[in-house]
Amino acid sequence: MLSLHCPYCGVDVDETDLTPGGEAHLVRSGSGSDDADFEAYLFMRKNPRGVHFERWRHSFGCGKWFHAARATDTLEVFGTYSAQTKEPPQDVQERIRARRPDWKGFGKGDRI
Amino acid sequence: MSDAVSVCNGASFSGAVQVLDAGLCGMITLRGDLADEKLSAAVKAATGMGLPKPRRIKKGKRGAVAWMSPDELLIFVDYDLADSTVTKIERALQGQYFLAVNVSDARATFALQGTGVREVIAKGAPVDMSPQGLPVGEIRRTRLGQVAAAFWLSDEEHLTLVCFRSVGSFVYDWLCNAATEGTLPRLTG
Amino acid sequence: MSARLARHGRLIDRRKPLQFTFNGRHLHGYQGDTLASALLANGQTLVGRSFKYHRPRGIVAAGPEEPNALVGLGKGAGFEPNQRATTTELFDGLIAESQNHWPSLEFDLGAVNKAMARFFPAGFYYKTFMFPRAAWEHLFEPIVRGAAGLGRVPQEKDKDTYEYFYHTTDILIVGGGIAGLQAAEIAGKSGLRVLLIEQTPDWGGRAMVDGVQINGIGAADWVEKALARLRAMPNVILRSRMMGAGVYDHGYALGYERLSDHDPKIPGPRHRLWRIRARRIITATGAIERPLSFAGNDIPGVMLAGAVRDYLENYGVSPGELTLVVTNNDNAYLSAIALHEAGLTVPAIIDARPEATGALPQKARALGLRVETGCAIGTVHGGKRVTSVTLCNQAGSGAILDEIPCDAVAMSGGWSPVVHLWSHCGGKLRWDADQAMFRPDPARPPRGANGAGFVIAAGTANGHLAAEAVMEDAAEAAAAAVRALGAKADPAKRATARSMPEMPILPVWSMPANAGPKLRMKTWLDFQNDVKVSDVRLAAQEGYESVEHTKRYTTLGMASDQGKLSNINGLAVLADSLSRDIPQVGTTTFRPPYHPISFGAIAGEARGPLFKPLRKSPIHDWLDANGAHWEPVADWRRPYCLRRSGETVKEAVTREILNTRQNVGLLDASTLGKIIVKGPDAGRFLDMLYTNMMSSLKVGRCRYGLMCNENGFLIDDGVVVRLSDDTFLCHTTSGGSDRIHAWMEEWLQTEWWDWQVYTANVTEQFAQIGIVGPKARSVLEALGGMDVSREALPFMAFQEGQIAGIRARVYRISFSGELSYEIAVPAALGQAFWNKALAAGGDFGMQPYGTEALHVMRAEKGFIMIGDETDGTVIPQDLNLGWAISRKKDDFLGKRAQQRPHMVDPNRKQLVGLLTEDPQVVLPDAAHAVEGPKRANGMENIIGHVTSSYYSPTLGHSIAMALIKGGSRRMGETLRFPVADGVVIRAQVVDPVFLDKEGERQNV
Amino acid sequence: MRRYSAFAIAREAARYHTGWGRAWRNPTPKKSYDIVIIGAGGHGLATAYYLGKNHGLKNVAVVEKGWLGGGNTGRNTTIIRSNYLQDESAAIYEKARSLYESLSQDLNYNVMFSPRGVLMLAQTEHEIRGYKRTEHANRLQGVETRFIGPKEVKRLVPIIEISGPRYPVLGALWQPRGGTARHDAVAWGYARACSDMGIDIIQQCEVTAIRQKNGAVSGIETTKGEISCNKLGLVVAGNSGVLAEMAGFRLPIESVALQALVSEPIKPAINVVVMANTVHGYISQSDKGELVIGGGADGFNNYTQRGSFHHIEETVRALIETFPIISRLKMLRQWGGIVDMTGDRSPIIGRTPLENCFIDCGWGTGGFKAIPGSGWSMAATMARGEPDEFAAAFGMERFIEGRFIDESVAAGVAH
Repeated sequence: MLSLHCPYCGVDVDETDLTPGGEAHLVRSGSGSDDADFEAYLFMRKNPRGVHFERWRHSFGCGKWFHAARATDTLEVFGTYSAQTKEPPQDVQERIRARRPDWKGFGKGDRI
Repeated sequence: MSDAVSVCNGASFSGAVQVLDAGLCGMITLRGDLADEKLSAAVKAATGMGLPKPRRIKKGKRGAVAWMSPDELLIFVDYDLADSTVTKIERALQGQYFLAVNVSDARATFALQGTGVREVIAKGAPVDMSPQGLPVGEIRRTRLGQVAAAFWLSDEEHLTLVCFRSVGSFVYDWLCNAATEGTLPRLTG
Repeated sequence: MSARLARHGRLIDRRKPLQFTFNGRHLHGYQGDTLASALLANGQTLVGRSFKYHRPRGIVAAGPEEPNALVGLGKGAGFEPNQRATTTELFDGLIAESQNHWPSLEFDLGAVNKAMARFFPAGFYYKTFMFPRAAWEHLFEPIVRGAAGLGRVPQEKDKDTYEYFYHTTDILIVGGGIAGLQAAEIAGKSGLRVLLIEQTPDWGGRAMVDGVQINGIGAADWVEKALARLRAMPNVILRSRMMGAGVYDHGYALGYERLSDHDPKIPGPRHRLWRIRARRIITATGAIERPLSFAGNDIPGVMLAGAVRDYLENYGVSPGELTLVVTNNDNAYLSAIALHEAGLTVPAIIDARPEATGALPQKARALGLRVETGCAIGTVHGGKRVTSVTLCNQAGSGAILDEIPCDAVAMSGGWSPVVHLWSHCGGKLRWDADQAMFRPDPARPPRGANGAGFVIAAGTANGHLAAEAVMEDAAEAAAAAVRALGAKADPAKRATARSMPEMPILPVWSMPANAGPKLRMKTWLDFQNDVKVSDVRLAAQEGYESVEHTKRYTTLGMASDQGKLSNINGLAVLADSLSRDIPQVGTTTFRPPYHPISFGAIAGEARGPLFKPLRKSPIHDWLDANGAHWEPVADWRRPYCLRRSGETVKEAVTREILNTRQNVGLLDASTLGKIIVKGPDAGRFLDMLYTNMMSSLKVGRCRYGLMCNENGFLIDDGVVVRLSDDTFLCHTTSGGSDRIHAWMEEWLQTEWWDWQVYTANVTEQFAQIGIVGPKARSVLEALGGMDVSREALPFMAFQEGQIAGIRARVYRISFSGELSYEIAVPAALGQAFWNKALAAGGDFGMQPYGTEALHVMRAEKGFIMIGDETDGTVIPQDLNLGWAISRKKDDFLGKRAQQRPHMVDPNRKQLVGLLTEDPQVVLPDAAHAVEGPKRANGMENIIGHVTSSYYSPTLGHSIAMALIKGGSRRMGETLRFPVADGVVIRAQVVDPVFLDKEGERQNV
Repeated sequence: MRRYSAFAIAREAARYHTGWGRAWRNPTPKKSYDIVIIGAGGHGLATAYYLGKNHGLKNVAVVEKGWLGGGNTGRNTTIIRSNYLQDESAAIYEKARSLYESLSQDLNYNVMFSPRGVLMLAQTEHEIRGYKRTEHANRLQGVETRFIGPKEVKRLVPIIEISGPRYPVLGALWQPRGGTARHDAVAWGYARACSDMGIDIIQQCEVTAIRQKNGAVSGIETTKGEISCNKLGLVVAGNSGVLAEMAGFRLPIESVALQALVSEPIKPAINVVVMANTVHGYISQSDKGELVIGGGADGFNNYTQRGSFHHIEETVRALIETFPIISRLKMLRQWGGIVDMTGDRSPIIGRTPLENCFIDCGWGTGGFKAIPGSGWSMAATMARGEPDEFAAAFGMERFIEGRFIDESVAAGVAH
């Protein structure tokens, strides 16, 4: 039973008040995109055993989407932040580096 | 408007605490830039009150204003004044980017009274219901049992709860069950 | 024979006798007894039968670790199987029955399995029952399954209630023994919020039974004082009869509070499941004593030495007159001394250690007790009761030195800390070879949301067995928890304890050390599941080497005590069999709950009327009172039809359709979703959301729109209304209102966050009522207040104003093909409007209708229904809805997906109409069409299926729609629908619009 | 290998069972194999077994980082059924189900296949339509199912509440030859039979890298040394994404926790498998007497084998409403497993972007029932180097084409 901090309401919220929304920072492939990009956009999800960035909605609260940086192997949460960002904020990235020195960095180390 | 009926038609229950259908209540959802002075001025003009801080509900003579999200307020007025208040706000904000809409009929409102209102809610809401977790004057949007709800305490013995109208009778039954005499665990020593 | 003593029994109140029955026998006990202590007090040593061999079983333990004394409790709606007698508090009128035997506990026919035990080793069933093939299914499995299970199945519906309780605390302390109390005091003084829970009704744990002194006074007195101090702290909450059931991620813990099990007359919920969120959890859960592994250790009368002491001190009950003690540690001497001091006979203390020189053995010797060191039990003799034991050398293989008569055996193989809660969420253990125990490894605790360890083990649960160390460790644990939360604590202000010093334990995993196969086959590890030392050795021998393999192959630790007594002994035997060390073998995973918890508590209050919220429209009660035959639609209920008395459902539907087509019908459409979309970019936004162009819609007009997901599949449809320049009202399906509103917000917040659009879900603000049929306009005119003429309110337009004195929006839209208006009024006035409409419509033959009439009428018109014609894999093009897909737009959700190869395949399934050869035959819903010969794999070649099928009373023949491969090229073809073995219905492919193709009826 | 039989047990009983040999060998890995399968769960072992049995390929190793059968094979609710809607699914699941019928005899290991029947309850009009659609499809696909009415449901499951106030039972889809099997025994039986054919099962051997040469797989590096091979099969439910990354490609898969629980054992109460999709719960009774209950899956990526408790609550709540007598029974144990979810919730079997590397994954919440069919098909696919008749539809390329095999279509979920 996760508890995540809603960056908008400023309270820690039980998982049952939230809706998970999958991988964060996806770039939409719309009209005109090629087949491979479009397939990747729809289906090719990062599925790391470790640091992961994902979307959540505070659906029973303020209704806002936010992002969480979380470890999938321990469920540790490195931070939550606005969904209206292209990449995780610096302080969150620094916290991850401090906790996981082997983390390759946002968008790095994704071999494919 | 004598034909207008609230969802439980004024029902009440006396148990460990009192549960009342609080009747029809005017409610307006206002979405917009809460930092915008014109918006706060419009709210002030319509209700006589300034904007609440995040998670707070501010009460005045003519109603109340609650913070619902970074771009949303819920304004409480008399049921019969909801439409005219929307009009007032719309006029004041003409040309601005905002949304004001009457949601009075989409809601059911319940009043809980007595020692133990916190414990009744704690049976169903994943919220720290202690005074430090939910101070008087703070509104919390969350779930109660299996449905969405918002509630706040105006003092230690008075709690108001708002939910969607379609589940109003379910919530009333839920509250009465939770408030059954002799079933509240004491939250002190 | 076990019996009640004249003295002792600190927990029972001899002034309050209680009556109860066991297997119909009337017995009595005292207030404060457990069922187990009361049974022993009545000389009831035999309490049950084991799972596999139906061997006689007696009480072994005094707590939740008890594997044998499981009973059926209560009767009727209050009956509950598999209750531990050891955790059941006695109450007046309690009814208990033993389990797993026939015809009786004393004489059990199933016990023939015992004689066959040699043929039933671990996993024997994997090796046999295979031939002939049918025999397993028809002969063996029914026998195996018939014999399975322990308790009886309840026959009646549970009448009790249950509930949840959410609680947030800084520190949760599990266990109200002296460690828990000590920790609570230290933590409580910091001012942080503390919740201390204890699974039994009594505080103090084992300290009183063990004669511990705290701060110079007896443990009982100190506990009373500590409780008084804690109760005076406003920040500390104490709850007894509440077990720490499980520890979960991010500091979540379950507390299982039993409110009326000890007295069913108490009103209110029976159990309360606490959902605790704690920043730190201290597990002060104590330890469980291990049995010793010797032949016959399962015979009734063989008990844990600590339990013997518990029954004696707490309940004034002796397990026997002649109680032999067998041990590998000093602690069990406490039991021998207590028995002796209570005036009972201890014929011998058999100590496996070569010598016993500690204070306790010395005291025992001084009391004149016979102490045999370096010795073991060879075999326990007895059937349903211990009669004697043979003495042998521990180092040998069982040669008999002496036979000692006795009627009870108190055994102790050492103590294992209760590490379950520590382990549930990933806390790791380390093997302490000196104390022969797994204990929490503080370097590898379960980690919480912030990465820090959030569980701290304290006292005995942390591997400290001496009371002195327990109290010190508990104080340190509390101080560590407090400091981790940024508050101040002073562990120096702790209470100190004093107990009898104990010499080191000698790990003994087999007694005697070199016991041969014969003895090993009689040496039990898991008493309930009948797993013996020989079984674990067999598993190892056959290659089931992993501890998980061994557990699953032998069922060791899979009984309802979850291996609380058997696991360590079992894996020691496994390690020995594999010539490995115990830590190399490791433990199985600890899973919640610590001890079984009721399904009732897990479900909470949500049962019966509170099971699941039912959404009700403003007209719900009227419909309910007027013949509604309900059907669930998402979380709503909508009337399938409104039956008049004497009418069948089918007749009602036919009447409703014909009346609506001929006169006028009234429909509650309030459940339709309604979402306001407003802002400078609202048009642009809706152009992305819908397949058609919405930005070009004129103010005051309505347009039917389709929504797809990014996979191109149709997800919702409905009418969009342009209320003003920058404001749209989007109607969704009944099931779609919340989903589509969330969908809109998702795109606005996470993709186009710079677009200026606000949304609001106003579904429930309005009652929406359809007035449908040729006379609809007349009804509205009769209601009065608005010009609803063809000119003032043409098809696909809307007006705002007053109708019958109620403010309303009137949309002229049609889902039936008839002249039709939908009127939205404030929900609080919905019933009032409905009543007025009914009154005004009376003259025009108006009748309300339900969803089935709605469905048939839309099918007659060939309109699709989300959920019928769509199933999550259908794109608009499949449904001939290409006209609703804008070609002018560069992009919309789903556009790109619809360009993929499979989506443009001309052989996709496409919507067609069907007319059966015999017009009176209605195709079954979802019937499949086949074509040509069977495929190579033997399957028929399926080319599509029926999506909607009805008998149309309007047309007087059946109609159907279907999705058929390449359907649009098949007009006029006759398709085969094999609907049952040998029954084929033939139908011709036609245009799906069956009625009024030109739309004249709705345009009047 | 000694054959198992009642006679063998009787003979061994005379010498206190000291004569039984190992069920499977514990070999040291060879330097090289024709084929290496990663993952000694049910699917991996079945693949190896049918490589040997059907294709005569016995120079095969199955490497496993933990102990065989220790993943989802050992932690599922053991339901076997094949009443799927889509032709492709019905074909492979029915193949699996029919292999289960004689698996005990085939392996000489009693896997306790119990065709007690599977009921899928219809509790809304929509669900009736969905199940009737499946019934029609199944009849034409040669899968024996039948839509039955509430009275027959009650006859099959006397403890069911037919007329619950919220969701009455309106009927059910009944597959009489569906059922359960003993999950551990399936893994052990395959392992024993593989070992007997000379196939090496190497436990406690974690793969640390996948070696490639000229765009094709050449071997693996493991904690027990390097092993070269001509063909590699990845059959590692719950870890597919991690292995795929080692092999240099991505999968349309996310890993989430799925939970299950058992009650304390009681005397026989429910003789069939019941699935109630509207209220999200399914239940059967094990041969030991425990009620085995499947819960929901989390909606977020997770490798911890622990799920969130509210799924358990929702499931138990629904089951009490459907089977009121279980209210006073108790939950004995709950656990979680990690399942691979694909974009259409159907599995992937076939080739990968890496030459000679094959994959079998994405079985989601339904992998156990597919084990024999999956192994059969994967073995044929690996032996031939191209998808066999069952695997043909389940290739990864379907996602780029938009050609899904979506079974949720008939699940009664309102779309």
